[in-house]
Amino acid sequence: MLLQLDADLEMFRDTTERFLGEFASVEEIRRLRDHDAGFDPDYWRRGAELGWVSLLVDEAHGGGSVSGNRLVDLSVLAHEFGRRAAPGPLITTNIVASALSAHDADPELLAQLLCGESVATWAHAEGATPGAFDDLTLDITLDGQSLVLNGQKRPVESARVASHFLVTGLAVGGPSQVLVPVDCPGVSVTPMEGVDLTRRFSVVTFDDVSVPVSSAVGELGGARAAIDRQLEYALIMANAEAVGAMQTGFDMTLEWALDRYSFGRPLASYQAIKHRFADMATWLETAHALSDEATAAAGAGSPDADELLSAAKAFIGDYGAELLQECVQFHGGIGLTFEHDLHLSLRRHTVDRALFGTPADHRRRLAEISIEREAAS
Amino acid sequence: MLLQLDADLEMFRDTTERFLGEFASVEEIRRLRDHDAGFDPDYWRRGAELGWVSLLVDEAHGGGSVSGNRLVDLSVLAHEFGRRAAPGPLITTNIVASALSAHDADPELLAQLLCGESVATWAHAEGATPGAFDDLTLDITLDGQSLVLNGQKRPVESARVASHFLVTGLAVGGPSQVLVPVDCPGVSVTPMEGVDLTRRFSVVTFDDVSVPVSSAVGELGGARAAIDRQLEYALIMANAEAVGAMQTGFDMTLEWALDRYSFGRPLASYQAIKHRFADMATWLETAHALSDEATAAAGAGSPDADELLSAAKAFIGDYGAELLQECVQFHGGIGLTFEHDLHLSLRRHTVDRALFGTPADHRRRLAEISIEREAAS
Amino acid sequence: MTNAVEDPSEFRERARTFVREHLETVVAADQVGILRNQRSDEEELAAVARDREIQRLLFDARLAGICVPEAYGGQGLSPAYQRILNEELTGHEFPERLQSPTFAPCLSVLLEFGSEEQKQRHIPAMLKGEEIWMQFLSEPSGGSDVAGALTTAVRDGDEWILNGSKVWTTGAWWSDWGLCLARTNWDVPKHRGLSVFMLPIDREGVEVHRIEMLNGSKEFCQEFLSDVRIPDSDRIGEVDDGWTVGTRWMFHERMGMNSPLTTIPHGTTHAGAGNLSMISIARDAGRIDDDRAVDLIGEAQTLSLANQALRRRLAEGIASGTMSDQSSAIGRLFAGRTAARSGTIGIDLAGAGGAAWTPDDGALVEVGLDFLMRQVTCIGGGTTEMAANVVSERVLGMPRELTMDRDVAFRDVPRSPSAS
Amino acid sequence: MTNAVEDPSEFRERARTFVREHLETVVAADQVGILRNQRSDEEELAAVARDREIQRLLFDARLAGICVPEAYGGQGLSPAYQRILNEELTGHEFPERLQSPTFAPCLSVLLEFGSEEQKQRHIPAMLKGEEIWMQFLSEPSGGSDVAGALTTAVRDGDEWILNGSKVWTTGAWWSDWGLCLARTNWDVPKHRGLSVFMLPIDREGVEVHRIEMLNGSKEFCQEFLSDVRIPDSDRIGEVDDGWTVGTRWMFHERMGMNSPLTTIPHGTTHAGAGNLSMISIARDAGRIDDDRAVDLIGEAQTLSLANQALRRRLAEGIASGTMSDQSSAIGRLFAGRTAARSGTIGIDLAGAGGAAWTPDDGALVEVGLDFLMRQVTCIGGGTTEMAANVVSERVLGMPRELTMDRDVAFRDVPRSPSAS
Repeated sequence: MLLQLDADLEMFRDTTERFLGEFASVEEIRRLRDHDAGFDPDYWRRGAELGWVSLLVDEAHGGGSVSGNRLVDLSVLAHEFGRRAAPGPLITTNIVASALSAHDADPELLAQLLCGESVATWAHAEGATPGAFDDLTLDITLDGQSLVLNGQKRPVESARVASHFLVTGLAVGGPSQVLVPVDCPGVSVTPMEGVDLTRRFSVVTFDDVSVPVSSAVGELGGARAAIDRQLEYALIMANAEAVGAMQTGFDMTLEWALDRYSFGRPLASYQAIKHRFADMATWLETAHALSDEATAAAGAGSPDADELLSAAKAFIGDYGAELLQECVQFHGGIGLTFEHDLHLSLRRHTVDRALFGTPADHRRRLAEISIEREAAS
Repeated sequence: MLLQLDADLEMFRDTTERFLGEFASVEEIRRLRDHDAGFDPDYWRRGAELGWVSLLVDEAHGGGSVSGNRLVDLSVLAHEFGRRAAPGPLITTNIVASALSAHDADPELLAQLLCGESVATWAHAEGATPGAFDDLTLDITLDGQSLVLNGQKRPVESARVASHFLVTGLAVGGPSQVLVPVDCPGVSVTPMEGVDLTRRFSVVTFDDVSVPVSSAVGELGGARAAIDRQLEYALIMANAEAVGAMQTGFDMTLEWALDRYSFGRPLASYQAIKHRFADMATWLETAHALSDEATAAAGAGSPDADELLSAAKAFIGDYGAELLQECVQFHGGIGLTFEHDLHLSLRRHTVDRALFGTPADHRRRLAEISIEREAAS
Repeated sequence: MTNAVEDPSEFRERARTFVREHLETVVAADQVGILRNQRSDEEELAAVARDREIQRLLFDARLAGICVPEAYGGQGLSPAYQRILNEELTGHEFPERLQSPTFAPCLSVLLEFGSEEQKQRHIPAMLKGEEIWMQFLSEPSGGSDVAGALTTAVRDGDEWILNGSKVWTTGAWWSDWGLCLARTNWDVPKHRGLSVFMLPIDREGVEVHRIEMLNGSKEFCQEFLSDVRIPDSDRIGEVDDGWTVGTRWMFHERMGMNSPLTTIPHGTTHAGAGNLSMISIARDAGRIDDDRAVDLIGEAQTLSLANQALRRRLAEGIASGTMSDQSSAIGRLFAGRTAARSGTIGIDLAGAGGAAWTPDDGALVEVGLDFLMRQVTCIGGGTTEMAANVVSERVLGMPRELTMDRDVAFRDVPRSPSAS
Repeated sequence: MTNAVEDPSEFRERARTFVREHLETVVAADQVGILRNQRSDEEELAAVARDREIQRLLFDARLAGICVPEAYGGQGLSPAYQRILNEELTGHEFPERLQSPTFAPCLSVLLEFGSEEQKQRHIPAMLKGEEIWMQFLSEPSGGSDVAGALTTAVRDGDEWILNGSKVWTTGAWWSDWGLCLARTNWDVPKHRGLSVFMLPIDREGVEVHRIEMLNGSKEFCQEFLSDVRIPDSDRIGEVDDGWTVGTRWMFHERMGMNSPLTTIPHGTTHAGAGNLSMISIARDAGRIDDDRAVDLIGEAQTLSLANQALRRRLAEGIASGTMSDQSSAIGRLFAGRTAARSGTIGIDLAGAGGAAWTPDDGALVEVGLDFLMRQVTCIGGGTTEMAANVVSERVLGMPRELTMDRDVAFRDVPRSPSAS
């Protein structure tokens, strides 16, 4: 997270932190493991009242930025979520809200998202294969005044509690987005198991799902830029969340090492452990730095935003995983038990690492941009 | 190296060790950096008298095994070379000698190789690209009673002092080997620079080089098995050499850490350093273990020999490099100076790592074997 | 009893016949994943019962305790025979739950330090599958410092009264006996105030609590000992001299499945997901044609072969005396490192499948949970940090780490601020 | 002198005009490789002369010492102006050899601890390119323990007599002055018996010996000091209080090219081969279409961007006071780690080209030698091990490492057996 926040943003952060401290305690998260949705509707409604869904929504539609830089706001919010491994469809609902707002679509749904009465989800990824985080194959066929969807999306977050899917696919020769109510005939939702205790994913299959042409969000065939922009939001939030999880794991483990004695000395006095903490500290600071730089670059529309977002995703994914596994190691067996809190951070980081492109996917994207630029120069 | 050698093999090893101690001292190796061939002919002749070229040659041709297991003999010899970063075309001359003996070819040349009067080299690799360590493109065309060679080989060891090249290429639709005198018209040799102080490599180009059909070593078009066998020898020697280099670097650095004081304590008393030595010790023992198991498997004609050789090449290449770089690190700046001995081990290891397939090439080979077997099962 | 030693090929034939007649074949794919929670309690108890049954069949067929003296119900043969049996068992079921810790380290410790009466009482019972043993060694407060045990045994006439807590016992809820390290003297330095006891797990005052791991596994237990009374005849070794036993105990534990007292089908790997499953993960994730996935599969296979080769080298070196016993820590350290790396390779191959999966996703199922459990091999059975200490100090001869508990009465050793 | 501060855009315009008029453009490809021995001595001396010349041009154009007070010949501007200059210099030659160590740490130390007379005597000369300074800091016996200096200064009236040896000075053979740490008292603990001196390198008794690195580079020197006499007026700071100076000296050294006193074209990387050359290596090795090579290129690029982002975060944190000065060690540690990794990526991409190459092999040339030199970034300017100590102890507050030299007279500190 940024080293310094302006006063408004700090207040927003602090409010969120205190709210999550009360309503997303570790006990609550453990309890939610058996909850169908992974979060209580009332919790989400109250979070929405704090502004959790409004940051990417235009003021005209009832949204607004806290600090004037909405992407920085977003990353601060996601960072707090990561620190607490907080429940709720933060990433996906914000993306749908941003799309509706940007395209003046379905104001009624947008209003419901904003106040937390409804949840909607972005049905974008198409599987585990490389590149699947931004390749599209789902078919959208224009049939008179209808659009007919065929294909599969996975993983789709909160699919079982969402009222609508914002589905990406190919129509009239190009990337497109369509808003599909969950109860449309032909939509089937298969719940998945996963590593996070509160974040629920499903496979969503579209089998000749027909919706009116007016369900298109943005231009049919011309949604590449919008989708890229949404992917940017997703990467910003996933990165900030993952860094938050790293921070919590690190803090908890440093405290443990200072307190825990082994052979009559604090764990923290062993040089082999100290040096590994030193490396962890470099990874943690670098993760903060990359996440913040990438957010700033995206906010400024800088040409290197994609590179920085991918570098951040790759770095935070790989080094963050090592950091959290080191935290487990220093805790010993207790760090692998369900009753300990450490795995909540590890789980959240693991999900964020795997979604919206793995570290390897983003190294590839970064390399391809570099190679292309080098060839052009 | 094996934990225990039988008496004959131990005597062979010990003789070689003492000979190298006297004639391949670190001072001598430094001196040879400016030597054209990288070794003195007389040194090589005397080494040949100790049996350095005879191990893969049939008794009928004047060769013979020391212990009864010629591949184990070979790996012990190569290990001693690695420990000393010894000069001389060990790998390549042994491979050519083995080929001549196996195919009853050119007995005169073979006799000269055996006594160290001549040197011959295997012109096999075709560049830096993945897979180039066992892919062939050099063209060999049958033209009446002649074979005409066109293509390039690199890197070719000792090309400038060899009397003959044993060239691999494609003839009559399959892998073939041809013995080519260095002074054949159309052969050109371009010296390369490299990391080793005494091992010299060149690019050898064959431009319409014509030799009699009788120059073929083994069956034209049917040399795949022979080439694979020779590659096995190369991998056994390169692995054993590389492990020898690791051992020397490790021993030197452990001694240094025990002797060197920092802040009033031996370097070896710092736990962060101790733990890295512990890891280095695991890599070193594992390198020995893999090298020896692969050698034994190849000697026994075991079906998993290829897998073990590739696993050894990959492991020793990557972990050995890390081990030797850790040795540099613990020495500090002096470990990077020309006057220190450590870089002799690092250089030798680096060459062996890059030749006959890099770690990545061998991971690929290993994976392909595994995937194929899994698909077949 | 001095019989003529059976010829290896006869032995092999006998083992082969037994295996064919009595044992089911198993497929390698059963052995993937890290501590996965794959069985219900009922299934687990049935599996334990089957293990006991097989062990009894082995015993009756004179194939139990190959390297255990005949006087205690074993076969008194060399490790070479154990290897033959292991080879013949390849691909078959075996009494997995009895190997570790019952045979190694518990039976090994008993053999080395037990009284004649103790050995006669327990070793044949172990070999018949009647007694499954656990290590009551680690403590919640202890971490790597097993000799810092706080569980206390106080003498009361011919009995000892034990109080304290032990943890990380595997399956104590279906086991019979615990080998227990306890403090019998707080007024001497820590290594000089320990004693070792045998403890029936069903004894009054022993409460077994099952620990839930983050992936749902409940394999491990914690025991609470409250005024547990055991006779002095269940003490192993001298009073306050338990660390002499403990040192060897630790050694036998590090030997683990490399001990000649354990039976394990040749080719079985215990270092997490094997390479075959890496290929399956890559295939089911649609990445099998990616050069980088191929590289990762090759790396996993390299590490797997490296582990096996190292294990064999160390076993040979220790057996022949060219390496010290302490060298087993080299294998332990390397196995931990490579298991951790394999966990990462698995999730890297799984891609988005590492975060979520359906039951139909084949090899992708639970790869994410395996990743969360990745460090278990670096922690269980003594951490890799402890192994690194042993390697550097005992194998390489580097100076010992400074400890604050060596020459001071155990009750005066500094402890965690939060522990007081 | 209190002028109205120049407007940033005016400053940028002025800098741009200067750059266009006076400086040659350079291509990024010039900046690959690790300490490569690319120039003859004559060429090196010519480059030094050109550096001095450019520095003089900068001085005359009021573009030298942007953040140095005007009283000492600088511009007295904020770091923001230095950044502007750096941006305008992108792609151009600059007086590389004066930045480190002349401006940072030497000029920084002088600014902080020099007397008014010393500052007036040397800082303008530095800014004009007339004095190139070296650090006489490391010693052959010392390793990471710079405060354990054995080089001794003995007082003789108004002079000091220096004896000893210093090492790892970059280009002392063409430099003018050395900032020298020496022991002035052996009867107190090591940090309390040091003093700092300024030393003209051409002074009688200073012998400069060039060290050959394994790749043929002769950039580094070792100096032998034999009865070198310098006036007491060339002492910086108090007698025996040299570690007060030394601590800040070390800080300025860690800041290195992040110091606001150094000029460095924006985008210049000093962490070994950059990513552009990784792409070239892969291409020239025929591996650019291999998924795994692409992955390595992506990794190198990730680490490069990570290094830059971290550097900026630390600079901001330290400047704003949200982080301690010691945090610079985080950047130093990470830069070392990533440079080492980059060396391995380079040779992995080069394939067989890592072992041998011809001059026609483009980016493959000397990649193998760069790999041999890989650790230089983890060693030079304080090892990564020292940085890890600083991070864990000073930044994270973990307990200090036990040292055997803290409360004992320096002459009684234990030393290497072979050093006696």
